[in-house]
Amino acid sequence: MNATFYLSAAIAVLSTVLVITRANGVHALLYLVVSLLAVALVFFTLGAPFAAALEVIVYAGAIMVLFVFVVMMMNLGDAAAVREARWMEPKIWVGPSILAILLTAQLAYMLDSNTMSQPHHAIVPARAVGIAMYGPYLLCVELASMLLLAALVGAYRLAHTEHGRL
Amino acid sequence: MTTIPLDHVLILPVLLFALGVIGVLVRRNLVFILMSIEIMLNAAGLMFIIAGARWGQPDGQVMFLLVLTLAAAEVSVGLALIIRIRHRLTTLDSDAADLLQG
Amino acid sequence: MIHDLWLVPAFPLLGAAILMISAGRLPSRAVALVGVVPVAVSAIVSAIIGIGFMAAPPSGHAFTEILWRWIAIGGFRPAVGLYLDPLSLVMMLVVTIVGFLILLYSTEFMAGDEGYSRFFAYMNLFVSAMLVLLLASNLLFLYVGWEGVGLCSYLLIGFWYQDAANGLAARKAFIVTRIGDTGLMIGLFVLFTHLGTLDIQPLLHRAASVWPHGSAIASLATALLLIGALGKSAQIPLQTWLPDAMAGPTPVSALIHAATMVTAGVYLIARMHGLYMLAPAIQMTVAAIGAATLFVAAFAALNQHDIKRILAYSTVSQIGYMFLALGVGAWTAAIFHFMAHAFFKALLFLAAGAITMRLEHHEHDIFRMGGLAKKLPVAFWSFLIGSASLAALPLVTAGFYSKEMILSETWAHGGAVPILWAAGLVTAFVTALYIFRAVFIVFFGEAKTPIVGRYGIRIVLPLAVLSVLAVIGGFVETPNGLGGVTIFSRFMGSVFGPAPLAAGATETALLVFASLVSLSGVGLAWLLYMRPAPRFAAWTQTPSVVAWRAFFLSGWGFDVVYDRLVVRPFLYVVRINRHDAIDDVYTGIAEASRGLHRLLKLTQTGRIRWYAGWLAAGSILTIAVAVIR
Amino acid sequence: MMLVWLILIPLLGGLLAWPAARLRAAAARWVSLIAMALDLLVLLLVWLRHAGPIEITGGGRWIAMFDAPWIPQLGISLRLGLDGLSLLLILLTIGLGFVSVVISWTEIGERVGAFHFNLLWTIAGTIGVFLALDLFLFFFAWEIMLVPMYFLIALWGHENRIYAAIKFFLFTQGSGLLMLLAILALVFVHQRTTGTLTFDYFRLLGTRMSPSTEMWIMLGFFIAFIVKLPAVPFHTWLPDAHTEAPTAGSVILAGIMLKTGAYGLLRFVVPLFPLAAIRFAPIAMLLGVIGIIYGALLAFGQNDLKRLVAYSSVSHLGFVLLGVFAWNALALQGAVMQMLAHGVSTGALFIMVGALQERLHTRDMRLMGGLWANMPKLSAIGMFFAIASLGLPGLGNFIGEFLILIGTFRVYPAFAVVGTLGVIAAAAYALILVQRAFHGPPRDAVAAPDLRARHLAVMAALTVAIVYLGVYPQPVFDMASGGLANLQTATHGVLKLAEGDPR
Repeated sequence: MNATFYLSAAIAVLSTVLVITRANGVHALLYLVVSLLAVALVFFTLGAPFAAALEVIVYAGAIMVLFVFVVMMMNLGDAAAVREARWMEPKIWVGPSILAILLTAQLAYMLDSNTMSQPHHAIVPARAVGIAMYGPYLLCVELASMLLLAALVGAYRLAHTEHGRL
Repeated sequence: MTTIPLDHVLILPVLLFALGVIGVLVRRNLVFILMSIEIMLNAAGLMFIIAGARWGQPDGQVMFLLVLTLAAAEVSVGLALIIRIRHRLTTLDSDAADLLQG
Repeated sequence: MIHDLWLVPAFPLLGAAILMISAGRLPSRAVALVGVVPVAVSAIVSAIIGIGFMAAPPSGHAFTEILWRWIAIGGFRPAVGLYLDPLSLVMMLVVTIVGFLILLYSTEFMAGDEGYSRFFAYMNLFVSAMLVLLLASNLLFLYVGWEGVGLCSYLLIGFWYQDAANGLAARKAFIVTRIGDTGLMIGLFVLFTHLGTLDIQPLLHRAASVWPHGSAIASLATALLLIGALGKSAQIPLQTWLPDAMAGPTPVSALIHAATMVTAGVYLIARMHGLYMLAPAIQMTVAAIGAATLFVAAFAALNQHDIKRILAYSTVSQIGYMFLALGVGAWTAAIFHFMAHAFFKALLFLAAGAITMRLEHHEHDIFRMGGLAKKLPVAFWSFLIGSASLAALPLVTAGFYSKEMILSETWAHGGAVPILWAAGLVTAFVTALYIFRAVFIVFFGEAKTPIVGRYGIRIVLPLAVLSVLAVIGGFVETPNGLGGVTIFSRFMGSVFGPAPLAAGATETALLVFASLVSLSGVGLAWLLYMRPAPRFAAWTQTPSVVAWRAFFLSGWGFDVVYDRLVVRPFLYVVRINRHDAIDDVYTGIAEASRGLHRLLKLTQTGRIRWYAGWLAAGSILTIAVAVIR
Repeated sequence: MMLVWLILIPLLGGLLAWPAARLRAAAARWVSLIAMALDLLVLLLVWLRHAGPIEITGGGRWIAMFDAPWIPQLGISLRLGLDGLSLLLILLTIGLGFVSVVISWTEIGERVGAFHFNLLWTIAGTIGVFLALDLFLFFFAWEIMLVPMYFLIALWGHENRIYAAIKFFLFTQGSGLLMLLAILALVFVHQRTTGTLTFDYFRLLGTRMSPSTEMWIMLGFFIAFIVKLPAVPFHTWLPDAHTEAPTAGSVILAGIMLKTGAYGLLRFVVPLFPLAAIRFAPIAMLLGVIGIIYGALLAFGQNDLKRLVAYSSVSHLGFVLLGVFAWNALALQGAVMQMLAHGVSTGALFIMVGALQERLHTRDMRLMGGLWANMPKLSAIGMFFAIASLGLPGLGNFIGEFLILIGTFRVYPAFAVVGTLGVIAAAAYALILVQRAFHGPPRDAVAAPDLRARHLAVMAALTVAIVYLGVYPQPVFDMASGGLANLQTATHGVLKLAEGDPR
């Protein structure tokens, strides 16, 4: 189980690095899918099979498909890829990298200073999640549904084309 | 179940999140920025799952679900905006969309 | 009748009000009527009151009438009240009678002027204000008249407003006198603060009982009053406005700037003489200023070209005599000279006006006149009589007796170093010289400017009456050697105390000496200007003499000095601060915030990544703070 | 209740005038005129029919008093009081209100209804300020007065009106904020010592506090009021506001609104903080003296006629500041008189400038000169008020200035002397006004009709007023003395403690 975790974690990190460095949109998306699947595997190793399933279905499945559609609709061809590559000149990486390293260092420092007790890992079944969702978190679920509805309407309105007038 | 030290587990979302940040700041293409945001959201979700697993409670997964819905909503609206911007500015360069300049 | 005293200033005020409200819509005959009759009535009422006063003097030789309570706040209770004693009676009579004559003269002199109605409105207002000044029982009410006459003086100097130079002269007159007025006002503060009243008579009594002789506070108060008097009476150092004030119509110069208003300072000091006796140092200053002024102004008069400016400097000089008299305690002599001066100087001005009005283009330059004795006999004889009186020709002129009284009392007072007396004497010589210089140049020699028009009765009558007064006005008070008439000083005795007795033999000697000085002045004038020797003409053209003449012509350069020291710095300050430096502070604050806004605006690039980067940096910083704590 | 009507009538009149203008423009004007007349009637009724003074413990005697709860939880009530001081100032307000309505008859041609609404609301606010005896209510009225004034300048002003209006608003609003803070501080200090939360003027009188606290709170009030007065160095909004405001706005602004600052100093600053005020008096009087001289110098340098008059206001109100802090009967009476006389004379000068602007379409004196030839009536009246403004004896301004100076002389002779020198500078600027506008060679370009009957009537009334104030001022003093006694009783006990004070 440990090996699975480390392996999938390494894949997740590696594929994510590839996502943010690719010039071609479709390639990046595919790496992102890989990253998400690896994270789903991590979920599984952490005893959250339900979340792992959702990760695969919703994230890697639905959301990424949406991305793929849009990227294809944009028709980002080779020219776009060349331009992307040009935009990614080396010096542009410096600032963000420093920020990211700082962030990581801070979090690592926190982890180091807080001696965590050995985890008590247990599988949390889907049933327990469902009971929690429709019990104490009912209001959050309702809010989430409202959010999705708003996003639906908003996306429709924004992307709606009225005969060439956008 | 597993005996992975919590420190090791927690490093993963941190790294993912940091990579997302780099992505947002480095890429000029709006689609990539959106993808990087997805990475960051996913990292946050992972953090919830880890916390939930640590205490053996379902709350972490509930939160992950909420993050998931948030990501879905965000992506749909974000992509719609990207389409719109692409039509309006004929580019996906985020630096070109600087109409808010003071 | 004495209870109707308020009518005296009220009539001219009424006349002024009618003329102002009618706003120039009355026909000129009506204007003349409304302009002259109130002052005539005032003169008649004054005369009746005067006769009544002399026939049956009220108790204490003074009469007070409170018209209404003006202000009453705590202990500060100045009333609008009138006070009549021999001093104010004499002044009132002179003002109303001379005023009436000058107004009568003006009805013809000013005929056809577009501001005819305005002129009489201002003149009536002036007469009223002057009477208020003279009759006020209270220093604050006196101050109303004091400023009132100043205002009228301003209005009348600038009467022909379309010429900007007249406006400048008017403003100069008002502001210079106001500098003096400010001193007077502060003097009132001092008096009220220390004596608790501004009613003149109680104030004088209280001062005499509270302040010791020569006390500092008395000196301060009298010095401040003196500043007021200097401004109004055009004495050094505030004399510069009077020559410029000649920009006004000639009757104005006659009434305001010769006979009445400019002697207000003399009146003030005479009225407050009780205070001055408590401050001998200041009283000595009065004498010194008077002596300096009469000397300076006489030399300035000697070098003028403009006939009115000669008379103006002459007025300054003659008021200097009055100040000299006041300074040496010869109160009666000062008032006597005031009266004589009012007659002969008004006469001189009116005669000068009578000359200029007949000359083409209203010529004022004496060197462009000449030979007028035959052509304008009326003007000639009246000017000659006035000049004689001014030059103090012995025996037959009012000026002789009044000036004689001043000189002899100055001598009596002078002590070891009779420098004041010497100044008076030298000036008497110069006075005779400068006025007869004018007489000889204007009336003799060859004619240079054609004459036009003719005189009506309203010109001739005032000249005649004033000529008579300029001669007989002096017979009310003569030296011991010449009959020893003392009507005037006995009448004034209730105000100023008994007249000092002059030593008989010395007095007679001085009398003869002074007469000779006057006559020799006339004689020198005759020599220099009637039979000008070529050597004299050549001498006047030598460079140093030309420079001195220019210096005297400019009135000893006072104007230049004031211009450099006061006017220009003032204008400079005003000019550099026209836009209000303090506002720059607020504009600066506004500019600074605008600059800050521009700076902050730079951060609003509109680029998402830029914002995201700062967001990330800020978050990291926040986390850092949380982590490190 | 009558006191409430004093404020309500202009408010209601304003509400009525706005829709009335939809019928006819003249209707709004008549409504305003009637409202002013009614207000005057109410004031006279209150004054003449009051049955003996109302005695307030520690607060003196009042002609009329009104008290009703408003927000009792916070100790705020609708407390209005009328004494001699407020009566005189309200009389001035209503009088100049009349004048402003009349002179706007032809000058204001657009949005007439809104104009009269704002005019009447400003007047109502001002009356409220003069009546309010609850500090919260006072602040409320203070704000009501400012906002319509802002609109008067911003909507009906001249070329640079927006700048001027914003400047006016920022200054007055900033000072208002300071006053609010000071009011709250005072109220809380009072609450801490006595345990009751109240905004009532009489209960706040004599609040015990440490000298430094007293000084700070006093300074808050002081600065708020001298911005309004205005005193140097807070005066710079005034010339801009005056220059750009319509004539009626200038009249209200100079004639009445500036007096609210002086009224605040009289009613609140000194009685509420007597010790601090006494300690601070030399600095306040120094500001007053600087204002007198500085305003006069600036007035002399202006080319814009309205700016000249505006700076002369700064100079005149410096006298008021001087008089208030001299705090003796003479100086206080002088300050009241100066307020009234300045209201009348400066109001008249602004009307004169407004009339000139209507005819010549300029206020620049470099383009004038020789107006006397064409407009003798206007010029004569203008000269009369210029001379009144330089303090000619026999007119109201002189009485005010003289009393202030003689009162000041007792306390601080040096300030009185320097202030007196300001009178010379006043002569300089008043006469330069006359010279540059009315005298000098006439220009052909400035041929324009003279004043008409409506303006002449207004000017005649103001002339009578200023002559009356100068010649027979005693009724005014008698009236004011009641109010001033109220103020002085409040400070009497404290001032006795202040050692060696010669008041």
